[in-house]
Amino acid sequence: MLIFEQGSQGRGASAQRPEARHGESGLPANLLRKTPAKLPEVSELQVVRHFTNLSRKNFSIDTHFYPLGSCTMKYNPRGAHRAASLPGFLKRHPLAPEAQSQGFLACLYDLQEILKEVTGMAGVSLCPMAGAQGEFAGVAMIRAYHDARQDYARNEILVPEAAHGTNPATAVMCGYKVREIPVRGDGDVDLEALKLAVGPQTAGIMMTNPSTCGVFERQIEQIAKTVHEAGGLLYYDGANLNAILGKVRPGDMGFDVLHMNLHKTFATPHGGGGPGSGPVAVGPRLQAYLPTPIVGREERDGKAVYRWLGMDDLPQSMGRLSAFMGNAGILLRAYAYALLLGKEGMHRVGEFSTLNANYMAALLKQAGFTLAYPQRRATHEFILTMSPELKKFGVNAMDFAKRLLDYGYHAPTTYFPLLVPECLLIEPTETESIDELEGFVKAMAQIRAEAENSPELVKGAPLTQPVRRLDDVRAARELDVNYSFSGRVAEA
Amino acid sequence: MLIFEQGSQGRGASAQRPEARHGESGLPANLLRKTPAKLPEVSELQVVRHFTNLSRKNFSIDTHFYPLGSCTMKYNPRGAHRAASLPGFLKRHPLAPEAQSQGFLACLYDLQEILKEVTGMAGVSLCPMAGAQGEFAGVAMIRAYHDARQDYARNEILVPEAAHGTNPATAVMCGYKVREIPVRGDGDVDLEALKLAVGPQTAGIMMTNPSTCGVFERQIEQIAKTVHEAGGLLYYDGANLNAILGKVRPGDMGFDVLHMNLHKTFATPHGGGGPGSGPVAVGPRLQAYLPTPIVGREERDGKAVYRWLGMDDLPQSMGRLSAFMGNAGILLRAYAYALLLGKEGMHRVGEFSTLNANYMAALLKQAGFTLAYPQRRATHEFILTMSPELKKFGVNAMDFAKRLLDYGYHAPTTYFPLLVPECLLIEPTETESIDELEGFVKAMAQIRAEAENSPELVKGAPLTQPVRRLDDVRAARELDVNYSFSGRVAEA
Amino acid sequence: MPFIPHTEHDIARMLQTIGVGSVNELFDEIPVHLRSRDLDGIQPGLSEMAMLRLMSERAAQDDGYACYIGAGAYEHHVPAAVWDIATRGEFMTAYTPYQAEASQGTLQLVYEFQTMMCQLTGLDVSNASMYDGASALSEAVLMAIRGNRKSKSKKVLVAGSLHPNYLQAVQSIVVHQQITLEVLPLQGDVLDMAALEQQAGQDYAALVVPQPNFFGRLEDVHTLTDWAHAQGMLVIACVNPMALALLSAPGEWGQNGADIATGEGQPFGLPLASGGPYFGFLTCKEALVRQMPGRIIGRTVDLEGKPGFTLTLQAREQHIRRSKATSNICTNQGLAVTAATIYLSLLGFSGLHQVAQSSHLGAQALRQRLSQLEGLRVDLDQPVFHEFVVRLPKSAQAVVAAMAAQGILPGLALGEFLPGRDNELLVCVTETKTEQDLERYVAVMQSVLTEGQ
Amino acid sequence: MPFIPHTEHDIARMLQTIGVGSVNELFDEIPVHLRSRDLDGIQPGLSEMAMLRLMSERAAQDDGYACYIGAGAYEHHVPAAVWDIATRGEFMTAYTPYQAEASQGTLQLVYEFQTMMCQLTGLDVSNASMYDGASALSEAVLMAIRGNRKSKSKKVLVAGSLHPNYLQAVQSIVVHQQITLEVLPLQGDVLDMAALEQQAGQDYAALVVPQPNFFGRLEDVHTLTDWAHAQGMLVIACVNPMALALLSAPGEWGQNGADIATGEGQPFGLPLASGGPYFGFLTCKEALVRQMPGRIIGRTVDLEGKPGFTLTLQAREQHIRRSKATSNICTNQGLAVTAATIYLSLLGFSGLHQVAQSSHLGAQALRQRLSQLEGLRVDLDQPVFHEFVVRLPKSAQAVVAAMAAQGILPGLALGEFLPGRDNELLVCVTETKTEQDLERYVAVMQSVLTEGQ
Ligand SMILES: Cc1ncc(COP(=O)(O)O)c(C=O)c1O
Ligand SMILES: Cc1ncc(COP(=O)(O)O)c(C=O)c1O
Repeated sequence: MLIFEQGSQGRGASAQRPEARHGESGLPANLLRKTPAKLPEVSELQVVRHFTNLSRKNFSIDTHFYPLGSCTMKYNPRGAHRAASLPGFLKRHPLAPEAQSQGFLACLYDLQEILKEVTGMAGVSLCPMAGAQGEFAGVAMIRAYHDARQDYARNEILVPEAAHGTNPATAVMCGYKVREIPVRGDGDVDLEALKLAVGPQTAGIMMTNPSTCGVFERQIEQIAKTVHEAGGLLYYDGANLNAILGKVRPGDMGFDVLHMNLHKTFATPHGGGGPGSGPVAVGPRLQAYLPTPIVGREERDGKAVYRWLGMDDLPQSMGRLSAFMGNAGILLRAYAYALLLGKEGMHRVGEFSTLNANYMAALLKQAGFTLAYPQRRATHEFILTMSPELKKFGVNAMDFAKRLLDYGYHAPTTYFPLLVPECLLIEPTETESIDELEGFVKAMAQIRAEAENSPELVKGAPLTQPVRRLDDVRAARELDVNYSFSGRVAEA
Repeated sequence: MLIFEQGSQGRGASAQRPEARHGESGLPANLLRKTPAKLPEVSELQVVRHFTNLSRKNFSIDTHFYPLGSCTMKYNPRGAHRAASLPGFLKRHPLAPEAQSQGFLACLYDLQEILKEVTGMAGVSLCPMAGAQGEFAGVAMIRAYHDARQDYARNEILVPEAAHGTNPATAVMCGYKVREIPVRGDGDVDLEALKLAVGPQTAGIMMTNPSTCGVFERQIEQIAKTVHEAGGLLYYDGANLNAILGKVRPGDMGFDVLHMNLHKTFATPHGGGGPGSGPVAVGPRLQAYLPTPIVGREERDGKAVYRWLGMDDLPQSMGRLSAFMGNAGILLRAYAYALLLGKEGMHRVGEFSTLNANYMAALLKQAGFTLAYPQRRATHEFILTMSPELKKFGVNAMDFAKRLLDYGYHAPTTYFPLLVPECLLIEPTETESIDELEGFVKAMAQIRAEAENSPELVKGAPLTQPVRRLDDVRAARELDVNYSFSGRVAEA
Repeated sequence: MPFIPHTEHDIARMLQTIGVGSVNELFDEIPVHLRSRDLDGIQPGLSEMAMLRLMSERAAQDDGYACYIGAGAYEHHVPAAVWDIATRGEFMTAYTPYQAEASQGTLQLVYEFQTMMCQLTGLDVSNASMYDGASALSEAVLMAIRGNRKSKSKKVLVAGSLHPNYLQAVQSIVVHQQITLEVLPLQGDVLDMAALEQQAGQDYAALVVPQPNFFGRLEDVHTLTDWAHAQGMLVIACVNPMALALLSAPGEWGQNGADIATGEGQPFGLPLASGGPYFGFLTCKEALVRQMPGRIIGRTVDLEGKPGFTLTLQAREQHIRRSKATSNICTNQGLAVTAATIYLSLLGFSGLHQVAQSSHLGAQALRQRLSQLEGLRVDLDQPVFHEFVVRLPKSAQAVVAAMAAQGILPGLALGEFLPGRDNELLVCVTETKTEQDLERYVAVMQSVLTEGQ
Repeated sequence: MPFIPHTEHDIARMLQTIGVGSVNELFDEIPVHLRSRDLDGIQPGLSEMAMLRLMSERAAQDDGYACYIGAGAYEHHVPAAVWDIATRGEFMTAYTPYQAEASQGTLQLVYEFQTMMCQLTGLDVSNASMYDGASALSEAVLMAIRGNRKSKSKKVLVAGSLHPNYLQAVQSIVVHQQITLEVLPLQGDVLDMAALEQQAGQDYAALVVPQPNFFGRLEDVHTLTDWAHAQGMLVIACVNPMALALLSAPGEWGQNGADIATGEGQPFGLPLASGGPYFGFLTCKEALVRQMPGRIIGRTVDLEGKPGFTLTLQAREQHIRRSKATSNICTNQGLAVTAATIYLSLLGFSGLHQVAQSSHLGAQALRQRLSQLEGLRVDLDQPVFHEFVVRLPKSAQAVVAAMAAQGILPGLALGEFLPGRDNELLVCVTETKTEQDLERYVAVMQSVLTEGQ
């Protein structure tokens, strides 16, 4: 039942109404609202119960193993959440004077330094509010770089075909054309094709490494050389940084600019869709173009003093990306996480996420499943192709995904990357124990047996969720995105 | 799966381990522990996931309508919980000096005053940690009173047969014999029987009013007179105070001492079994015997100063009931709730809890159910007897209760009070809306139809819970109250 | 190993199954010379206890001020229930609801949110959120340019009374698509209508109208909307959603209503928290729905005909359309929306009205009192929502510093944003400020002003 | 109407169905002259915002001290996950699990708790909790008297080193059943073994042994246990459960182990919070299970043979046995137990060991350093767990007040509890205190001592 269907005219959570204040309104009549908005009219208990019960219809890390490839659904430490929720942080106004902000600024400064260290880059800006905004900032910096050199001919961004959709979409938002580079059968970029593609029109290339194929791009140095020699720059999409954290640094691989997804690698909760945070890091060539604000540190009378660096300090900056300082609370969580891990902990992230993925891949292979890149090491994630199962049993990757829900496992990422047919992209993360990994593999094997013996069961899955499979076509055709209040009753 | 079945030797939530401290242990070898305790060895994520998922197997106010009679399962305001969780309150040591405790003491003092006002009593002690401990304190004060008058012959406490089990059990803990007084067919005490029962051996009577029959004891003044004339005192079990809050005060009815269940009437959460809080309030005759500590208030230099009153201040006190100040955090929640309700809000509690109960009773009657006291007003709760259903369909009160779970309603209290056969004691509370009340009645009517058409369905309920009906006999016979670690696997 | 559950025994078993001798061997596809050395710039790990101690000390440093700064982020009371529920693991630690059947909680909630935002703004369609108010406005501008069928222009008119940070953000976000923002001049802190007339007849895709504007003042939205529509422009309303409890909904502006409404959702249950996470909202008329960036949740039925919720119109989004998507946005501000939806359910329209009214009256009262202090100048004639400009007899920054020393952050020193306005302070009052608070503000202001004399 | 959802329309409909004209009519069975007038002593209701403002101001008054008081309530780090999970609505707002099928979460959790407490104390059976350490000890005494088959005595021996508040509470709770507590004298803050021998041959039901005792000191539990058993007494161990990570479990005491173990569960994840809610734990040997007060959860199967959990041995409890019950307890401290169970799961035995060890070593370090200050006397030879007595050259209360003025609550002034010990301070150190904290403590103590000179 929708919250709108529970109300009664005049009902309300009256403890939430402020004490009445008397006085004369100074608002001109013609600017006043004419019709009240139909918001819920419900009691506080109804609100609490409704949303508590809604939450119970979700899968989440806190309740289920959630091996959603490319999303790094690892444990989100409650301690980091607690730290970011300290009253002093929650109450601080984004425009509070610097003198009254030294605690907050110190955290941000330290985080900048940590991110520089783990990426091997020269400068960091914490502003971008998600991965995609980080990509935008990064590509905009590439443009600013070429523009500053009056190299206006560069109008193309290269993107391997396995790339995430945000890469090409970002390039376009930055005014570039997108050229896709094919990926070879072993998951690496087709270097020859790349060599043919680069030229004076090349602004840069956007790459994920490990790629979304779940393998490490072995020719990264040649790629860097190729693109750099053509005058382009290399953008690193950090969505998969978890695989290599503490093991190899994008800066050392030759990347000029990158973003990190703190809501992946730095364990900040994804909140059912967001918020995230996508800081950008750059090599020396792009430092002048970083988005503002950034936190600077000075010594005054032997004491560290932190201050905002804005457009005055960074006149070549690619600009501002938000009204204030991006997703500050997420940055605090990421900083807390970094403090908890420390130097030793960073290495382990890459090591154990990789160990878990390789173990699962090995078990699934033993169980008869088909790895998309069987000759390669898995990174923190790997791909199964369900084409054999589709051929043999008529059961596809989506059917397996839905049936997994009935077994109490969130589905892996389905049908991404696009170049592997019937693919399941599986990312266990380092925070899951061997028991969960084995449980998942067992469930997959059982579903395979079901697919063989009773394929309709699998094709009809899920059976145990709040709803059965939903009619997406109808959702798009008979668009219902806004409750009509015309009295129809939903029984969700 | 039990938490013990998920571990692996050497695993742990290592962020929870304090930094190592060096130094030499000063503990003598013979006093050291010999065998480590087998506690869980699990990761932080496993802990979070295990207990999050366990919680999801509970019904609760936040998720379900929970009309458990005698338990006042009303909305527990999140604001009150927030108030009690303020860092200044959480960090205060129970033995912190008074000078560093004025904020906390002021809250307790104010709460004492509020409770005096709503009960019409002269003194309050907040010490008792639940209703039963309040009863103990109250009856112990009755004893102290008689003892102080050297009236040692009084060795009997009267208890109406409908009384809650804690009443007779408490009387015995206070060294009294218990004599039960019959209750008439209309739910009121048999006054004639009471008159015959009182005498020089009568220490007092323990009563709930409204009684656990869900009716207001109309002869309360005669009862008070009878007991008082016999030299006994009147104890008021405040479990049902919600029914009359702001409408009639126990002090005005003639009670000498009472406890309140703040976890009922003052909306503090019941926590799946506790904690509660059971402050006692007394008339002038018993004031000297209140349990300690109590908070006192003085003016010093025109400023209010609060301080503990202990045994020095109250040498006749019945004593101390806990190591410190009872369930302080619950007291803060209750105080916050009282602040939110204020003077006007107190009246409404009694009014609307009574309105809801009477409405449900009327609807259930219309639907063909049998009220135990059809000629009486319901108070904040009322009783159905399912004897007709048992006779007609072979389906008893427990079957209805279990089947209600399948409909998403928590069951009413079953088989209490004992004197009504096949009883369901139903208490909706004032915080539920008309929709929930009607939904419950509809479910009851549907179950009745099921009982008629497919009684086995109802007798086999619940069907949708984590488990079916449990074997209580086996639980008591083959006692398993402590996991054996011998390798047996539970699949809970 | 914090957060890593592997025991020695587990590791050995796993390596054996994989068929390698060590964890490091799993990295053998990475050229050896690229592998990281120690991360010397990072400190050893802390226990949760030590981390929280450090963070508490940092947080305490910035704590303890009564805040009268507004300027796009507003201190409203956040009901305790809001975050108690929003931070339940099932909401907080779920991903984007790609598997609809396992995400009905989030999906239904966002559908409810969309409905609430449509109701408040008086428009037909809402998306599931943008990053914040400024980035949402940027997307609104892009949307208007794509969606205006009457104009091929890549130019947009923007009121000069827009928040300067919003202007900067929009600029950086749209500039690479050859879009030009033309900033309209002001007359006494509101749009100069005469200057506007000079733009008549030119081809612009849209007009951006803030309400209330950066100075807390009210624009004549009806006239502006009708004028822009007459010129073939779309109208983008950039509004404080809390103000919509009192002020005309964008859908009610002028004859036909604004086409797109956007703004900062923070006032709805989100703490100030140094600027985020907040969320940008974005609603529009039905005709523009296919230009909408970001996620949209639709109601549909499952294969048994039972209603359910799912992501819809995904063909606008980057994961389907890639370079042809309406935006590159992927992760949005889901949890902030969760909180806002709970907030709006608790407040209802009449609760919201009371909050807005109390804020408005508080601001009225404070500016009234400040106008009586010697040396201060306040324009009492001009209507404001809950924020207003005070002209001080000396540098606003100095006054801020002096009042901060007494525990009050009295407002935003405008000089930091607008050159030449060094003596002006932008002051905000919300329902969280009591009568006594306002009295104290006036007293401290007075003492600070006389001090310097 | 706060928390009351009734609209005018709802009320009218309900009254009509009931068949009365007004809500007041529903109270017509109550004699009119008894009905309440206005509750004039109570203020008008506050909004949640105003209430939280008031409570925040009150809480802030008492905040900001580094606490070295122990004496039965100990500041340990509480992992953030503990209360994030324990306060989930499903745990926090459920009642006692009477309907087992709808309460499997709470029931399984308590079964796990019982197992953990049995493991820690080395005994066979645990109940689901008592109110607190002191009331749990009272019940242990009652239990021992009922359960000792060798003795008909209603007398119990209690070590004089027991927490004085515990002694008082036990006294008030057991006195009405004609039970006598005989307090054994001390010799240098531990039981005087010689005095003990004088009780030999007398009939007592039980001996109560605290470990560590009130002064942080360790009793010779093995000798005491064997002595008491030889006399036909039961042994009740009253222990700090955190200390059990280092110290002998009650089940390991002497030849046969203590019979009953009890104590305060607060160190396991519960904030100091002015004394509660905490919980008392109670475990015993299997033979005594039917004397156990309070709830016990058992594992069983459902009608399909699936394992499940339920309240068991209810025939001991008041709701079944009424006047013949083992205790009157009904509501216990469920949520505190929930927190403790999560705490123990997070810490595990080795985590607990580290916390206990760090606390112990911190106390060792502080008392070492304090012993070097002029004028202080500390007995370094005697083993302590994490708490120790310091003899000051002046009134402990005065030192407490002076150190409090510098933000440190340095310990408990013993004179408040024990007449004649006005110059003694009981100091506790836990893992929450860093090296720097201890240095600061010593420095402030020194400055306070010299000040007075
Ligand atoms: C490979 C890759 N790149 C980019 C992104 C975009 O990041 P965000 O969702 O934070 O905008 C994602 C996230 O799904 C991703 O997996
Ligand atoms: C009528 C009655 N009296 C007493 C009690 C005992 O209160 P508590 O459980 O707080 O000890 C109860 C609680 O169930 C009750 O319903």
